[in-house]
Amino acid sequence: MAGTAVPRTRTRRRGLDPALKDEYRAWLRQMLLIRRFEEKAGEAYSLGKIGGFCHLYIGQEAVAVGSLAALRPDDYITCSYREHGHALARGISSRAVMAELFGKAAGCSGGKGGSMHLFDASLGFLGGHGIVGAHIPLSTGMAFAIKYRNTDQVAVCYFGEAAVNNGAFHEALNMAALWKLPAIYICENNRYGMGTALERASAIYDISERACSYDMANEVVDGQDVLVMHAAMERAVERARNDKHPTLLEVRTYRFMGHSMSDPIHGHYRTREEVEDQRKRDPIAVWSQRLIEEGFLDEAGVKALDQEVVEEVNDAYQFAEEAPDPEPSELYTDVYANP
Amino acid sequence: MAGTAVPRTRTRRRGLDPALKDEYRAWLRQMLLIRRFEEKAGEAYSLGKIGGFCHLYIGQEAVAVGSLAALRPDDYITCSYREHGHALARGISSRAVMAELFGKAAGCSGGKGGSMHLFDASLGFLGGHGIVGAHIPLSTGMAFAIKYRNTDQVAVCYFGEAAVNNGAFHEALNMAALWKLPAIYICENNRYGMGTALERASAIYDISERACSYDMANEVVDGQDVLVMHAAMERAVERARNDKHPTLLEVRTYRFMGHSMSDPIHGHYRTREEVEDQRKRDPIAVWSQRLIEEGFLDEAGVKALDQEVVEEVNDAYQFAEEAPDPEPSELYTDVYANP
Amino acid sequence: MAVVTYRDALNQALREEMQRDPDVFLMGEEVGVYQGAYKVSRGLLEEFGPMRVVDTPITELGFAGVGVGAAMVGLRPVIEFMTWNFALLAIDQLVNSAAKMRYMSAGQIGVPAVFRGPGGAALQLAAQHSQAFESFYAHIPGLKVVTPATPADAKGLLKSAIRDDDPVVFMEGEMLYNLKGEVPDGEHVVPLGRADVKRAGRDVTIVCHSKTVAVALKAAETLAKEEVDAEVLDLRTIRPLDTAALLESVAKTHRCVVAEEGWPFAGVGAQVVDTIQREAFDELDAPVLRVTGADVPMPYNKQLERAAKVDAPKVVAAARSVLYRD
Amino acid sequence: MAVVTYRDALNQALREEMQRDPDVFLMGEEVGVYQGAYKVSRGLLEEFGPMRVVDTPITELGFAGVGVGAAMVGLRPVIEFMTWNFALLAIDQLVNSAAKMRYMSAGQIGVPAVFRGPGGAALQLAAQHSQAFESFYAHIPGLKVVTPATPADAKGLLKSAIRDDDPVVFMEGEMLYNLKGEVPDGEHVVPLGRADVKRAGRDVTIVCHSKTVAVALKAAETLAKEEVDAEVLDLRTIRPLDTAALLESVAKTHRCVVAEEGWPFAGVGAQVVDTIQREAFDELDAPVLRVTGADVPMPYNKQLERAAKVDAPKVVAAARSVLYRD
Ligand SMILES: Cc1ncc(C[n+]2csc(CCOP(=O)(O)OP(=O)(O)O)c2C)c(N)n1
Ligand SMILES: Cc1ncc(C[n+]2csc(CCOP(=O)(O)OP(=O)(O)O)c2C)c(N)n1
Ligand SMILES: [Mg+2]
Ligand SMILES: [Mg+2]
Repeated sequence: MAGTAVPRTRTRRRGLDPALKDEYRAWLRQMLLIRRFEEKAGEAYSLGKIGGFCHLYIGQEAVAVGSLAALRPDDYITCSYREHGHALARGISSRAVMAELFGKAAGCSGGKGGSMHLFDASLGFLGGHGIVGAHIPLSTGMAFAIKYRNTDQVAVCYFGEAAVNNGAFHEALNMAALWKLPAIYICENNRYGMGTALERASAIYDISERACSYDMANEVVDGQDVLVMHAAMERAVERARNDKHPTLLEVRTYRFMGHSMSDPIHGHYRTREEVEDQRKRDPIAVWSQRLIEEGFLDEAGVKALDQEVVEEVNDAYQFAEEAPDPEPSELYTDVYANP
Repeated sequence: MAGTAVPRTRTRRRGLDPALKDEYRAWLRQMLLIRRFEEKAGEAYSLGKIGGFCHLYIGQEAVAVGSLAALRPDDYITCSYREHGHALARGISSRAVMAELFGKAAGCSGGKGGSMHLFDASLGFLGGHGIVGAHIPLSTGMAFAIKYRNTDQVAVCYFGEAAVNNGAFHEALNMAALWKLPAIYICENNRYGMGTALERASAIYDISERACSYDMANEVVDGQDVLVMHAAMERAVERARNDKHPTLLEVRTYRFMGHSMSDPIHGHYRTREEVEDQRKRDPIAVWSQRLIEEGFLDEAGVKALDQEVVEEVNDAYQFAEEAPDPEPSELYTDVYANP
Repeated sequence: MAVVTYRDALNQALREEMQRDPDVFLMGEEVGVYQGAYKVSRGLLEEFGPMRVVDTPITELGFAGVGVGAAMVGLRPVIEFMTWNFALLAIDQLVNSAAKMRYMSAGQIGVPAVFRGPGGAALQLAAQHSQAFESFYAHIPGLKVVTPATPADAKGLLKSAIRDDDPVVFMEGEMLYNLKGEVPDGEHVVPLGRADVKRAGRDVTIVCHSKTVAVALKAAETLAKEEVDAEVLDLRTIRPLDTAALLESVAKTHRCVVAEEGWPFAGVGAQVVDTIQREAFDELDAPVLRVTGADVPMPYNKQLERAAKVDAPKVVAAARSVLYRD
Repeated sequence: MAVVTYRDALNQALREEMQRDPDVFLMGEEVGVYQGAYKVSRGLLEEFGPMRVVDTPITELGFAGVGVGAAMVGLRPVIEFMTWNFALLAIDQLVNSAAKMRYMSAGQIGVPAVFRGPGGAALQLAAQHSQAFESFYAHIPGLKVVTPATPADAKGLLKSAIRDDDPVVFMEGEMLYNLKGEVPDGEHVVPLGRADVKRAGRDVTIVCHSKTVAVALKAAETLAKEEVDAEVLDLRTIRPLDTAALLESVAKTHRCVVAEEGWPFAGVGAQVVDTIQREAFDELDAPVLRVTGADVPMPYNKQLERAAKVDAPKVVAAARSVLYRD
């Protein structure tokens, strides 16, 4: 059934748990870090220090932060090209991510991958993939490997709502459900695939309903509320880790910036008003206000955190700028393990 | 939701309309023709007169006959490689089809296409395609062309239930629903894709439910009853021709023979008992008994029809055998319109 | 003659052909509302409406198949791939449907479709976005492959491709869209299958296409300073290959360098070499050398990327080598 | 040495490697319950169970990606394509994921997967089922391409491919499965990247691989009756190409014919020619000639199909031609 594109959620507002105070603060810090990092990356891009395509995550921070917080270090993560936020939230250092954007040898992909191909094998962070939809089967293969080895890890895959129309999505989800794989598919529905509104590309507007084709558990999640995101993810992780059942989460969110650095924030496909309206539910504001409201933090505390991450990002920037390029001989390495 | 693989139908048994007596007889004749034709083709294959892959349609005759009877001459039809029955039911002569199987110049594809690639442009019969799922977007493109030209034709696509897991199906049905194309997708669910039972390949067993992902009209149809098939098709055609809405029909049927001539009828993947059980609902027996029961025809009449088609098939066989091969120079023609 | 960009030349060709023939339509990702990912289709939605300028979901396999199907019943689709990198997802429809339909149907059903979009590397787009696949499509009987290097050729060849009754793979260059050049006024059509001497010369033939044409011309300038008169032969169409033009040039110069953006193994240049050595063996005074993209996935880092790409110094070096001047 | 079929040699390799290494598994359409579309995996489901012999839906793109993903975290998948014709649907995963992962991650993530299945034409399977795509995959840095022609090579190369840490495209021949030959007892491993002289000779080199090896040997017999002593060089691995072996043979014979099943334009043979003329220009007494499949989609008709295929008389004619005996 065709639904509406207005965010809705099946999860009601939850109470905060005082025991988790440090974690709550950590989420806010991560969201702030991503925001400041992306702003700095945008700046660096404009200065020509970052090249290629650069897709910022501003507006969607609560999705990566809330969901990744529910994972274990040995879980596997794959993302699309819009993955700076996930990389940072997973714990790749801002230095290593920024250096990668600068194409430096100290980058998390040795300067060879760039913005769209961030990797850190030690953190189970398995890319950064540039072909829309293509990493969905990859992640499904990781979930297969988990089942094969009979461990209790989970494999998580992040993709945009436009990827859902692609055949790779369909083929992968069918296999994951058929084989009962510990897979979690997180569709970050930011309502546009480049310049195409969801409604102009998909015959149904409630992405989560696509799960019915695979008899798969599914939820619609408010992606602007990190607590809601985290709770939904915990349920999905539980289902995957313990019951070996996959889940499709449709996370309603919004991209505050253009599709990439070469796309204006508003233009042919969406109005300034729409963007401004959506900005009112800035996930960072939502969460910091909540923490202040409930007495977990005060304004000064938020400021302090912000100051902290600004410094971290400045340090990352300087590190990246000063770091050396890869050796010229690197052009020919890493093509084969055994040439 | 996962369902069951037992045939069910939403259409109740219908009464026969005396005014349609000739049409009813014609359906029976077509089904008999297909049956006898396929038997003969099997024989010719065993004698080495037909080569390559040869997928017989025995057991599924009511699907092609019942559905194609609801179409107009200017509609477009595309099929998989299991399309002898559709070609005959659409009106390609048994001579032209048999000659094609023999690879002769008089074949409907000039001897170049063979069993899997039957074509007759004048009848809107647009192949015979060998890559599972690949013709679903082609047919969708024909439906697009109909909308583009603003005519009231329809585009019909036949495929097996195993094709439904393929990305091409998903991508095509989404576009058809999104753009409201006059398309009819007929999934001939004969319960196996080669040696793989539906339940071992698809996360849900009611294929028709896949339509929900596209907000598309759908029906489960008993494919062993030509009248039920015809009625369901009429509804789908009406929806496409008049309302410009696509439909997915899941037609429950069964393949009485092996997947192709090189596959035994039963073996690793299904038992002799299962096949014998299914043969009890032979679509030809179902329909001839019904016609006899309701007084539209007697046993002798059925025999006479059968005799008629046996003669037609023998003639086709002889024609094909005596027909000349394509000229050797044909190897290099039809590669380009303008080389 | 007006000076226009390669992008606008393509836009003109599309507009003129859509005006001329109501069966021509454009389909692909972002071609409409967004005005084209690279703005090649700017203004077309406004002029021709959403039935003829069709935005698609991200379903390369699906919409390529839709294009083939529409062409099978007589429309003349122009299917845009945002880049040819993504078209790998659709290659089954090009190879197994488009290229074979006429043959399998013994001439009954043709596929008069154009598949177009940018190919090759731009700047720092890394491994998955920087690939030149000419040789894949040129390998396939039933397809034609066109790779214009200048605005005039872009316009003239696209018009021919749209009018052609066979499926045409039309590869543009992302880095060429801003290139300016003179385009003849009025109806300007360049026939498929004809190479073009972009610079005449006597001492060495540099065979090139698409982005390597500018590189070859630059190399020729350098060589001129060394008293070497290079002929720059732009293939323009890869399939059918203009063998006569190739042989004519080599018969004159007796030495040849082939420059292409793609990888070396079984690239377009390998076929050019094969053709020359077979048909003009006795004309050759030196082996034909090739200059290709480095045989590695494209790195993101700017320095490494530069080292991976074909450039004028590499072509000059190869030319010196076939002239035994190194 | 036991005499076994090519099919059984492959089966032995799979079985032995699955016994040796619990990380090796087989996945594809009909590999399990059905025992393999061509029975290559006969008995494996029974021995190793459904977690290691995995039947898939008809989703080439999807299960190829699953294989790549599983390999990224250290398993060693053997992904069977029922034929390489269908693998076009999955080529994005081979080219954009498997081939590039190690590079994009600067060596952190490898893809130790084998993609295997039959390629080329069998008998009268017509245009969509009769294609030889070696040159597509060999074009791609990051992939290896292996094409065994005999049972011994089939076994020994498959074992090497499975043990290799890079993604390997392993192309079998549907028409070869019943071919019998001696296979060494015990552990038999053939290294990747090494060509093999299947018949030594002095007068002309016939370069071949996969199905054309038998054709070349037959041609060599005919030539022997004409006092021409042909060397038959089986490439075995297309990428990396054994250039040293090629050059060594040509340095001896000074004449060369390349036979391959696929289409001519930018085929494997074009690369072989390019390599030889570049590296051994002065050794050549005649241009290298190629014998390829006809440059058309494969027709169904038996006579036309026969005419389209490479056969011994065509190879003999080419050999005579490079010996200037025609
Ligand atoms: C197969 C493929 N087609 C096209 C593209 C070009 N492209 C890159 S991102 C994008 C839009 C994707 O939108 P969505 O999936 O919603 O993710 P978002 O960018 O909104 O995060 C497109 C069309 C691509 N990378 N891959
Ligand atoms: C993409 C692709 N993969 C595999 C095959 C081989 N193959 C041919 S038919 C078939 C089974 C198809 O089953 P289904 O769709 O149910 O149709 P049916 O044969 O039952 O009519 C397979 C696997 C193919 N032709 N194309
Ligand atoms: Mg989006
Ligand atoms: Mg079936």
